[in-house]
Amino acid sequence: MGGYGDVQLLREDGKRLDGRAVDEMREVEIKAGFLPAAEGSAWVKHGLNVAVAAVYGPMEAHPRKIQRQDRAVIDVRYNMAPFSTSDRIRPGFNRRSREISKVTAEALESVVLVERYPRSKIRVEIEILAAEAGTRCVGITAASVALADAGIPMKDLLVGVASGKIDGIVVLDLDKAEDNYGQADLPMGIMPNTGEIAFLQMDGDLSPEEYDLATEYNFKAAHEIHELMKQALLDSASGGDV
Amino acid sequence: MGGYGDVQLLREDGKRLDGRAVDEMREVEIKAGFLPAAEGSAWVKHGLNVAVAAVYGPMEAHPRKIQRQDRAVIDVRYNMAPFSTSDRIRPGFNRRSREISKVTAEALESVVLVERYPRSKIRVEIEILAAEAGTRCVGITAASVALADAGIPMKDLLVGVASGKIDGIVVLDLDKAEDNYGQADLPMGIMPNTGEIAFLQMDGDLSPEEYDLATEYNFKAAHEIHELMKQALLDSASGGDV
Amino acid sequence: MGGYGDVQLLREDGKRLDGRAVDEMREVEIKAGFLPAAEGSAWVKHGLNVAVAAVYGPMEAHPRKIQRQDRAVIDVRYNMAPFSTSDRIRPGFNRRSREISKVTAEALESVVLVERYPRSKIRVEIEILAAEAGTRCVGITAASVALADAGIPMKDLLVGVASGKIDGIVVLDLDKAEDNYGQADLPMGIMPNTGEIAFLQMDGDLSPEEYDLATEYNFKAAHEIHELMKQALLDSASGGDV
Amino acid sequence: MAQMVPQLLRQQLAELASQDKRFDGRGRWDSRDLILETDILYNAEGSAKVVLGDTIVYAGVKFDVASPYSDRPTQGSLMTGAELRPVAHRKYEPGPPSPESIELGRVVDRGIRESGCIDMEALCIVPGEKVWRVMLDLHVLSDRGNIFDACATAAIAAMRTAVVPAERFDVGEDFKLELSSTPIMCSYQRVGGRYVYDACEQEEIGGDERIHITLGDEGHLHSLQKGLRGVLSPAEFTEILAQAGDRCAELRELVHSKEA
Amino acid sequence: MAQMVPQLLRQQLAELASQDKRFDGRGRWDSRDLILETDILYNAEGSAKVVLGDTIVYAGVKFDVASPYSDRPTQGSLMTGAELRPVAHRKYEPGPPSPESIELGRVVDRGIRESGCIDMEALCIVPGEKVWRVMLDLHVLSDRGNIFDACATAAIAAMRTAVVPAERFDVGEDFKLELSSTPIMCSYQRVGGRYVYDACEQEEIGGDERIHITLGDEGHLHSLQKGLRGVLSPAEFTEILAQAGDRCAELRELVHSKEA
Amino acid sequence: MAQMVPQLLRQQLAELASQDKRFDGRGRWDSRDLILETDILYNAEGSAKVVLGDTIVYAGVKFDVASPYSDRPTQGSLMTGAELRPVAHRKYEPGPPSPESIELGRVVDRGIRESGCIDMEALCIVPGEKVWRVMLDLHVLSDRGNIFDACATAAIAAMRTAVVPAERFDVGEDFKLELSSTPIMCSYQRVGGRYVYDACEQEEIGGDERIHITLGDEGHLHSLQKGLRGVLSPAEFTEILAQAGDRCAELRELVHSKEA
Repeated sequence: MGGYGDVQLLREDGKRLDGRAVDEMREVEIKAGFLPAAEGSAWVKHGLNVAVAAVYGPMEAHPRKIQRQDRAVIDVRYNMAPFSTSDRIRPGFNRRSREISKVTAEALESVVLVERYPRSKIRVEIEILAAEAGTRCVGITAASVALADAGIPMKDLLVGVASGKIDGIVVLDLDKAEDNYGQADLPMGIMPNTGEIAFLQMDGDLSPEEYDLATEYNFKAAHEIHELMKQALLDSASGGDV
Repeated sequence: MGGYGDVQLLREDGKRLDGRAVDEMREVEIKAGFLPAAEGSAWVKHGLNVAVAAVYGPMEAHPRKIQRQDRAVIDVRYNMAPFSTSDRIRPGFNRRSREISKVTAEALESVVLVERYPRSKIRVEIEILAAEAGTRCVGITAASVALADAGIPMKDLLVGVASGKIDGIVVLDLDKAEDNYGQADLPMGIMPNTGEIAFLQMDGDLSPEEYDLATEYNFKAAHEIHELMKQALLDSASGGDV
Repeated sequence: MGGYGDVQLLREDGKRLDGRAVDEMREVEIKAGFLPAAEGSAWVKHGLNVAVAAVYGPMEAHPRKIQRQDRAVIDVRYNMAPFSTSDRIRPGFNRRSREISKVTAEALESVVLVERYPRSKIRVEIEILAAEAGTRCVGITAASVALADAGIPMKDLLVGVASGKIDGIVVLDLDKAEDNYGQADLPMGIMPNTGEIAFLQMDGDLSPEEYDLATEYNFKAAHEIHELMKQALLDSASGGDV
Repeated sequence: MAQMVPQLLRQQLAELASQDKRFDGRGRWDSRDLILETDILYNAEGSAKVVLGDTIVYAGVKFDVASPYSDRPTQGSLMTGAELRPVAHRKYEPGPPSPESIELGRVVDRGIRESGCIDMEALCIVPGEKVWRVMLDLHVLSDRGNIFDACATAAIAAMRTAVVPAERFDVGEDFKLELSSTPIMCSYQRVGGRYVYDACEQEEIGGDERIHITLGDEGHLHSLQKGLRGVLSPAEFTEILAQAGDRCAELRELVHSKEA
Repeated sequence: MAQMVPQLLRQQLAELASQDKRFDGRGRWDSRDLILETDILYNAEGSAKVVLGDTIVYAGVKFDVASPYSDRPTQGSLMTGAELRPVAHRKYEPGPPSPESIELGRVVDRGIRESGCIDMEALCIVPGEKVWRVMLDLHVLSDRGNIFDACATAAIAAMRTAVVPAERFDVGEDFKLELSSTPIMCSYQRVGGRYVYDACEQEEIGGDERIHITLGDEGHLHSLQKGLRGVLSPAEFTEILAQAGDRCAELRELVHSKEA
Repeated sequence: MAQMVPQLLRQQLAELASQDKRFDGRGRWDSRDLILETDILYNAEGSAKVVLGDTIVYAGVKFDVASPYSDRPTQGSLMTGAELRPVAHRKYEPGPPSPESIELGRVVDRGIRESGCIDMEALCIVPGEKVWRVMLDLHVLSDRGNIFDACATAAIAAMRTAVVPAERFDVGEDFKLELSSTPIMCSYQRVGGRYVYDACEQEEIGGDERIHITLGDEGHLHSLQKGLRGVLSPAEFTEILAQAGDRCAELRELVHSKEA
């Protein structure tokens, strides 16, 4: 979070620079079943972000030491393509992508019925092809759809959403400029049916009251995206072409 | 390939800067059985290039996942010694040496009777001690002799040779300057007895007709080197000292 | 060893810059059983050096290929904390720490009764928290106490000590300045009861006679430190708090 | 088989929770004893040791002179590293940084960085050319639970007592690294179905998800992180956030008391 | 056991070949459908997507400002990376670049570089000091055979539609990356004993060696590569080279049609 | 099982030792034949090959121009690398440098460096800006025992015949690298309970600890290293030190004889 204050992000009419209201999210487009070689897959465009997810498995977990007797482990790789950002990213994992992969895997393990697949592994590959703030959330959404597309049973579809703070005001779904010059970011992975949170990070500065409002915005957006996810899965099941 | 054109590589008498004719190769010297610790080995001097190859195996292929039920795998490491080039090379594999190792291994797997050793591995170590253009070909020649010296059965001895183009003319066996300032390089691994090609790369600019002439030169040179290889193996078998 | 000669390290009264006599070592303080999570541990302050050692095992040696049929292997990691030196050290092994780890492990394998634990592994972790010359010796002392604290049987307690040469004079236990500007360093791992040497390195310039005197100093110091080691183990056994 | 034992432990922890008890007898929001020492390591420009029950960690601060980032020519920088080295527990193996150690370092880093307590402009030496880089390293020596809070406490204490070694780098006189506030982390783990503060090793083994909250002087949130498998409700978060407010204030006072 | 299945597949492919048929019904020199899109990725300065049957790849071009090599002070440079990441197929594992991915990147790179289509002098900003570095990255998302041709086609299309972002780097106005020609790769694999064009996944599993040919606008060879186990005769090469001439011309036209 | 064979070998070696014999018939302090050649590699600025029995090693010296260390602005530097690559023996595996290869490189390096034979000041080009960096690489091609002495001998011979390629770097005329002395390493291993010089492969497999001694022209010690499991007494060290004095003098003469 920059919090510079020398860039004004809210217009005089209370709208944001791209014309959105404070509680309005960017446009979201979702396709299920995008990658023929994968067992389940999804393509999500969220604003200018593009994320693709592929699912392989359940398969035998190896090396043996990662096996769990009583459940499947989920192996997530969150990866930004070298050309996905303004400055090219060197291929290979970095500390940021390893941390996101870890907490995303733990979030997905909280919603997938992992007890059904003891000693096995489910591979979830998240590839960010274009990044414009909020990629970890877009990746979570894509991963959920890909898991459902692969027929893996889940308690609920997990939806990735974020709110933040710009010019001291809580807003939903920060874009690139808002992320660079805003004062807080609160990404969440929300289970819309149960109302629970499976993914939670935050940085910047939020009072407890601001946190509550940002959470409220996140839940609202999660329900909207949830509808799109379900529709994409329906379209895919009915043979909608990609 | 540089293709600069500002360096003249052919003399007025049609000879090359070192006095060779266009279809004349550099001097080649070969010894088999050079390294006491190896099961088969060879030393090849080709122009100013010096390559050494050692063979170990057949041995059990591990890790298990590289095993093939129906044949041996050949594990090649092509490596340039740090002091083999004008600028010191950092030890350890780089992208170039990994690619050369891969295609060299595949070429050798095409001539060795790998079906005789299911589930096993043959290690071929190629070390370039001095480099003066054409090292991958010299390495292939050395590896073949080392395999034969180790008693590994082969369909044919594989010979590494290259032709190229300088000042717009096809020539055999580029040296360092010709490689730097020439317009094309066509390295091949040739089986002189069967007339087949097991190794093939090329870069630069060749018309189909030029390709044919370069190939013709390569086959001619392969037969010449083949004689030296056979002689080295004979000398070694008859107890010729190293 | 710098050996510059432009820094005077001995005062006119024959004492060293910190007031020590030539055969006087820095102050040493030892605690056994310092780390609750380890099976054996020690904390050693030697001058301004601080080293901590932890012992885990004996445990099954894996991967299998490191196993020895007839004895345990000792796996030592000597590591300098990033903040232990004047310039921060990048985390992860470097060539120096790998070499020290290797020869320290071999020294400890010479004193531990490794034959009692065939096919097993004993992990010894040496962490240097503050470095002021002589850390490999302090690490050896700490590792010995930690092994004893873990109840691992040994022929003798191994003591790490060093002598060196400054301004052409042999002295015991170089400090930082003496190490930087002196002419030789002779670190040893000594078994005080048997009078044998299990660890030996040296660099700089020593005549055979100087070597003998430095060795004599080392043995003297080893006996002094040995007493402190035994006392620390007694204190720990009698429930002395840390 | 190794996974069966945690299962029994989970049952035991659930039973204890149903009686509002904990494994080691503490109350739900109680901490183990926390001992903080500062300025204890030769060669570190700031250092602290935290003993939290049987957990022991060190934090050390070093500085060097670096080029600023081109988009922030007048700002110094902070780099935080954490190592979960094999010294700290039988379970840690040597090798490249694990996801666990990366998470630890990044969560501690964000709590400090995002609170804005470091005046990065004050770390500029020559604009566009030379700035101070603060290098904070966390070193866990004994892991018996809740290394996050132990590390975060050691980190802020080491930072608040650090001295910038300008003389050694020939760029003026040494000066104290000034921090404008004292962000404090408190971590809560679900054990036996409910959240507890400062989980011990057994509670970690038999517990579920973990929430790390970093609060600033005014009680604002500066960093949140959920780790491990499990989900929480907004109401549960509200409960632990209230607890964190009190505990952070206590720890902040302890940190201040160790500043010379 | 995993190696037995390919054996059966090999028999089946040999039988099909004896009837001049292919696994998926195509003729020997036929391609699967190839769909090319360009300029499709935010943040990439040039981008293309190729769908070749069930194979999907992306190529992206980025630029940065670098120092020239000391022996070529007035020339920019090209760097090509290829990733065969686990997203693309169950068979790909995470880890450092495999020999397969290195070969892919290097063969695509050589085809473009050796054709001489990039005017490296035009990428000089300040001689001896600053030049443009072109960074071409190939990203395979779904591998169902012949990723080499899919990547090479995406690569040249992305390059030919790339814009050098000079404004963002404060070195003048943005300008189109000019390519003087359009090198195209065609790959042939021995399947059932004879060469076919554009092998699908099953043909790759049950096939032998593979020949990659890159031809320039005039039909000259710019790059050759033989991969995998197997040998070929000069006459066989002559046959596929003739086929490649025709197919490269078709693909060249497709690439040109996607330039705005 | 693989560990049983050494056990039998150890018994055999102990028996031989009790009769004052060695595995290959040599006397206790005898060396195998040592053949030294210098200036044998195109592209290396100094090179040497040592054949010691069936052990074969090469050493090569390269130079480049680097910035000096800030605390030694007028001094060049030496960097020594050693590779125990899989070419040299069935037992060596590919991968990052092993502890064995690191030890080899560092022990050879220390012997040369600590003798003070290199005038680092003579390697200064522009104080504080440019100095020569000497890069010595040891390459073991066939390991049949005692690679330390083979490498150390090749190293000093390559160094003493090296020419600094100043012309290629445009910093004046080529000049010989001047070494003021000739440090020589001799290695002793405990075999069958007593020390022998120049252990062969079988003696290494069935032997114990190993002592590496580097002596300068005046017989002073410049480097010591004990490797492998085992202990020694001060008296034993005195015995091998005396032997080393004689052998080092012989080898020094051999090295000098190969200087053009």
